[in-house]
Amino acid sequence: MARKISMKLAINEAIDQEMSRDPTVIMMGEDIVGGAGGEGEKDAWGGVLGVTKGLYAKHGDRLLDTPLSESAYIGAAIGAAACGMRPIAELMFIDFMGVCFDQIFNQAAKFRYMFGGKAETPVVIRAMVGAGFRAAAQHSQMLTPLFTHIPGLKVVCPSTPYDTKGLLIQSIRDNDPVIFCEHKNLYGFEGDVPEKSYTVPFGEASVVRDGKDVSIVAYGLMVHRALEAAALLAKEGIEAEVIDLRTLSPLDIDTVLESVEKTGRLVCVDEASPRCNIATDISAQVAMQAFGALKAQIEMVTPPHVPVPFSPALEDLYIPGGPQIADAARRTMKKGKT
Amino acid sequence: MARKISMKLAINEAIDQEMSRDPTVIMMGEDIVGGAGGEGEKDAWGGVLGVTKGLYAKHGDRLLDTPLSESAYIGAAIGAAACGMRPIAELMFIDFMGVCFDQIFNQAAKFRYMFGGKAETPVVIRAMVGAGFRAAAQHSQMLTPLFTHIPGLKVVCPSTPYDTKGLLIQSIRDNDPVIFCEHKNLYGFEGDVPEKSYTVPFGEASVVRDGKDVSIVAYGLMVHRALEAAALLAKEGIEAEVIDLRTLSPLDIDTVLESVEKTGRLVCVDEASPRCNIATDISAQVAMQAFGALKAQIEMVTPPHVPVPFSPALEDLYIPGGPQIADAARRTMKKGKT
Amino acid sequence: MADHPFPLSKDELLAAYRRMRTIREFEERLHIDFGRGDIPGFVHLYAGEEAAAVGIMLHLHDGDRIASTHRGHGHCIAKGVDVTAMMKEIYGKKGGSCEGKGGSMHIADLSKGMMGANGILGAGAPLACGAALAAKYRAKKGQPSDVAISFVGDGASNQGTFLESLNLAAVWDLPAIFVVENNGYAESTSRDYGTAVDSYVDRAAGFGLPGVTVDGTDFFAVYEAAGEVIRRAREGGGPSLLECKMVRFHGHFEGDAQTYRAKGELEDIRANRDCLSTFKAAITGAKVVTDAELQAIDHEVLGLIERAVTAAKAAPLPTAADLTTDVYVRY
Amino acid sequence: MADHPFPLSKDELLAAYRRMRTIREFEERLHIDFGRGDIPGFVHLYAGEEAAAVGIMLHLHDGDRIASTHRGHGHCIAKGVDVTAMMKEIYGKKGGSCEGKGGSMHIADLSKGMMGANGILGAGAPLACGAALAAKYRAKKGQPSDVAISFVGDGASNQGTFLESLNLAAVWDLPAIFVVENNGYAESTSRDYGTAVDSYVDRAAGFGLPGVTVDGTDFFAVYEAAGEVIRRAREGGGPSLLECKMVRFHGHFEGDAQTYRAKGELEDIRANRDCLSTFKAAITGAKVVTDAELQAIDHEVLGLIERAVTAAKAAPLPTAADLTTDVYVRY
Ligand SMILES: Cc1ncc(C[n+]2csc(CCOP(=O)(O)OP(=O)(O)O)c2C)c(N)n1
Ligand SMILES: Cc1ncc(C[n+]2csc(CCOP(=O)(O)OP(=O)(O)O)c2C)c(N)n1
Ligand SMILES: [Mg+2]
Ligand SMILES: [Mg+2]
Repeated sequence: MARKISMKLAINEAIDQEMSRDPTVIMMGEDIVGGAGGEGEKDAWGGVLGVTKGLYAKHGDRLLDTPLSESAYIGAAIGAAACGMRPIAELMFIDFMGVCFDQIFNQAAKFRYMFGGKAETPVVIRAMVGAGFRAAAQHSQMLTPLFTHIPGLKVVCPSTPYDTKGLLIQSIRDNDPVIFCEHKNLYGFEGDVPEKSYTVPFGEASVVRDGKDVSIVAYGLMVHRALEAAALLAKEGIEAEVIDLRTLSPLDIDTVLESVEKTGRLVCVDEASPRCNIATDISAQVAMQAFGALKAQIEMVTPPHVPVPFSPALEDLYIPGGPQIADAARRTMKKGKT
Repeated sequence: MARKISMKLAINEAIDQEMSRDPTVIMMGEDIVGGAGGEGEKDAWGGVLGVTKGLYAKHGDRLLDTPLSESAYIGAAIGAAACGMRPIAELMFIDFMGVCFDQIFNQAAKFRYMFGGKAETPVVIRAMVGAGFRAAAQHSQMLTPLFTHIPGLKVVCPSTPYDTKGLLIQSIRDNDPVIFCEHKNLYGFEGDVPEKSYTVPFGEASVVRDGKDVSIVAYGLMVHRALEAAALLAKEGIEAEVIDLRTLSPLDIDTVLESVEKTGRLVCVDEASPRCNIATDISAQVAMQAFGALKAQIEMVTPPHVPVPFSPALEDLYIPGGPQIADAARRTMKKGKT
Repeated sequence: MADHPFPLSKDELLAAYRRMRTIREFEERLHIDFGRGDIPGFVHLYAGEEAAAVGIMLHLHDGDRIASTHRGHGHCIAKGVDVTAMMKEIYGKKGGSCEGKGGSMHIADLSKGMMGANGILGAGAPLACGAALAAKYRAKKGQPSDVAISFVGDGASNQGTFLESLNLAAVWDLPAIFVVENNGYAESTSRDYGTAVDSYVDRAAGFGLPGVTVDGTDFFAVYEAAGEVIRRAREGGGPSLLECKMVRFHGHFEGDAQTYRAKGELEDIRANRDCLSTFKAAITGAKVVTDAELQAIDHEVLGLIERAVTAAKAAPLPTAADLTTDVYVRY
Repeated sequence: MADHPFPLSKDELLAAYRRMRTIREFEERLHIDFGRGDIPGFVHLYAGEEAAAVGIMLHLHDGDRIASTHRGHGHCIAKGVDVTAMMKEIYGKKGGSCEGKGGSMHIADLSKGMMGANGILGAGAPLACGAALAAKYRAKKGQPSDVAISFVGDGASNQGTFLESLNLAAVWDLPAIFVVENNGYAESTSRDYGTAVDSYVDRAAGFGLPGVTVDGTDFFAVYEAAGEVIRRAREGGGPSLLECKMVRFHGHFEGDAQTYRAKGELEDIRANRDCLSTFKAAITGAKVVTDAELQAIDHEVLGLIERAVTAAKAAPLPTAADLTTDVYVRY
């Protein structure tokens, strides 16, 4: 377990291993190979940020470049999934969901239920999420709540290379449609990743830091900000427990409830816009199911209810940071019973 | 104020009066006139359920039938709005948002902010929402949370003919994009509606029943179910306060907070799927801002996390009913301080 | 197939007739029962369009896939979906094709290659591309492959999803066929208003696809044209578009007063463009089959539909326990 | 416009040159400054494609609207957006076209009829339809109307949104023009792979639209063809499609190693398909303008860009107070 690789390589390796293991796994997306139809290098891009680089050399025509028609090719991945394949479709940026959402939420998500349990749709839709890339309002959104809202979809958003590999392999093997959200600002983040194939199960949050005073719940990039906050708080003698949700649907609310039973205080962090998001979802479930354990108000830390601004000066203010999360924890620590 | 009309007619009248008042108001949608290009009656449909019937006779070519291309014509409405018109676009069923969401959430919603305050997009998108019509999984969704999540969009969902007329006129006059959600099972619902033109402001919830014991928050059809629940509870001596949110974005959280300060107990009702919905949003905001006032757990009443089933036997179980809401109120009444 | 002018044997002709008649009876019966208030929800009838579904589907086997539309009953029956299960589904009962969860607009039977009716216009086209892609991967080298067929109405042919799919199918050279069922109307709007091109052959050419237009009320015309494009797709010749010009006998959905139609239009199409009458006249005229043989089939079909309705009415309703199955509900 | 073979006066030719040169310098300067790490985010350069933007936009006035793409700088400059405000925007500064909130991919200036660059492929097409619709309502009877132009890349021409818009514009008979900027690539993917038709004229015909293809590196060819389709649209003759075949001098975005290109391709297009050189050779060759006159313009443009960069670097950053303005944030 000594090998450290980036999240980007963890994704590449997961796809590679599953394609080697299972001939029904195929992959499609814009420039995921690169150079199609041209006179230069094939495999010229390996995806817009090089995540799938090299897979074409190994798996050939099981990776397909697509026209710029997300509805058609995401829908084709879904159709192929309903016909025995296990396609991985790359939606370059999650922000592009607006041109193909029907295929995801009215088709893939509903087949199993709407057809009375007589269909399965084992498709994975990989997409980059999140801000911090100076990519502005249409290439920086989180949007996880939009998918989490939809029954029939599973939604994954890992924070470490280890989880990324294990959850992606699980996603490919899962029989329901999975939206696999990759934070673009974590692609370079390195961590221990076993070379062998393994899965991380859905619906199991991980407690990434133990603490007795306050529970901080987060996912994706925000897990790292929460850990930053915990470090700040520790200097003041406040021990924060940090929970990484890992999968947003299915959701492991039990781990959150247990933590709140212990700490009595909750801070929910979400990089998504504040209304109807994951933070409100967790907060509400706790206020319903563990109200008795709460010693003080629940705090939520999110960006303001505005589009993602371009200017780095504004974008840095937009994204919730460690100090802000620590402040929220202090606010809830100051109030209520002790 | 003695005149009683249906919600359907209230919509028709609001559009009619605004088209008469302001020449920049235009309207477009599939079959909103009906009979285009054919040899039979013009104005044959007036929309799929006849809501816009008769408007063509009065306003002629300011109502436009469209090809079955939601991205193109909803986008055209948005483009026209950015160029000085005040278009009303009908998206027949909100469920069709998946084929045109980009134009709504990446274009209309973001123009004003993304262009540094130098653009306005006064467009109204009207759509039918909700279950109970035996219209199955792709024609019965609520989906209000998906729009409420997006900064830059305003989201309206009225429960009475009076509010419908006033809020629709307000929507047409508003300078931001508005998603105007009409519950198809309320179209026939009648109520007092003044003939003259009037507006109902955004961001003002209405307390439709006073009560001191528990606050029930709802919108759309669920307001009527909440009132049913309140009537059941009244028989047991429990006085529920029922709040109709009316607009989901902007949201009048103050009225909710005041009510909870008084009653100490909260039930949030939502016809949308349970994850990341309006109920979680209200619950979380209350747990953050009025925690001290809460005497017991917050309860949420929603459908289960499944697509809307077709069979009337299942659909009736799917939609939250008065008795279920009353049960939730009783649960929170039983717990906590008194 | 010898001593008569048709490309099918007598048995095949009778089978084709039985299928078209089954669709017709199924739909006419729904029309009546809907009028009586027995049937919930939106119901779009395929009556009048039978020759297209059957003329095409006779070339297919269960491994071939179709993606259908909101007007899907005819495609289902032609593709071999069980009529009783369909009727139960439309009544919202247990034992329906989708256990009552789908309804008229969502009947599917993957085991028969029927990927689902669809409530979203144009949505079947990408799905069919995916089915065709799967068929391509599955195909043995040098052997004909399975095909996938996407049905779309004249109105829905203006959906971006459908248009993108034409391009995708051509780019990936898929064994896919796009059938435009042009019945002249999208709800109350005429085809000529909503679709800005006279010929679907031109639309197809705009995406590098061969296109062909046939009289969709002429079973034999459909059968031959479909045979050609399907054969080409199976043999690696790529996708095509097939336009069937047809008529619908009922309203857009049940309850439609159809005032957008020209005066006398309905009477006229019923009298002069009934694909079943045309087919009957052709095969009895050529003395390949007798009226009596067809009447016997009519009789059997009537019985089949009657039994399906009886079974549907008698079938149990789904219960609370069914509400949360077939989906991942833990949250 | 008399004693020379061009459809523009000498002053107009010089103005056209100035505009193209301004775009070129703007882009080349961004290329350098991006390489230095001065510029945040995604930047897509228009260098090499100037003749198209300028050849078209010379026919427009501020009341005409354009909807642009991710590669929008050239369209902005050609439509008259202030270069210094653009530069500030790209640097994320106050006083930028969008006060720093939009960035390179979202520059807009409604007062100049520029409806916005767009980060979503194909998304501008419906918006342009809307602008054209507004123009149609606004037009005085018997007077030429304003027009709206949608730009789209060869890759994005396969987006459903764009394809639906072709049909909608034809159905509503809008004063809209769809310009396909065919530079041979969508990111690293060649046009011929992604677009399943050889000629955009055929694609247009599939939607009942007249189409025309020109060499987009030939300013005069663009100018004339654009003049024709724009005149037709103004006079009520409806929408058209105009394909400009062109080349991009830089990578898809800054940072692209361009290994998908053929060997020697970049050198070749820079040497033989530079629209600015072609234009220069034509007008100096015909002795309508002198090299010295052009050099004077070059010099002025260099100064302009230099001042824009200096101003952009000096401009203040937006602050916390700006984060929540220009949107309804109460919730
Ligand atoms: C995306 C979408 N838009 C609109 C509708 C509503 N709708 C259902 S059927 C229909 C008309 C379809 O016309 P056509 O494609 O010609 O098929 P036909 O009904 O004639 O068979 C419309 C507008 C829908 N179901 N989905
Ligand atoms: C809907 C959508 N899909 C994908 C992308 C990512 N993307 C940005 S530019 C581009 C290539 C565009 O190619 P083309 O349309 O030919 O324009 P060019 O870059 O050549 O000017 C892609 C795939 C996007 N921005 N929007
Ligand atoms: Mg039709
Ligand atoms: Mg290109």
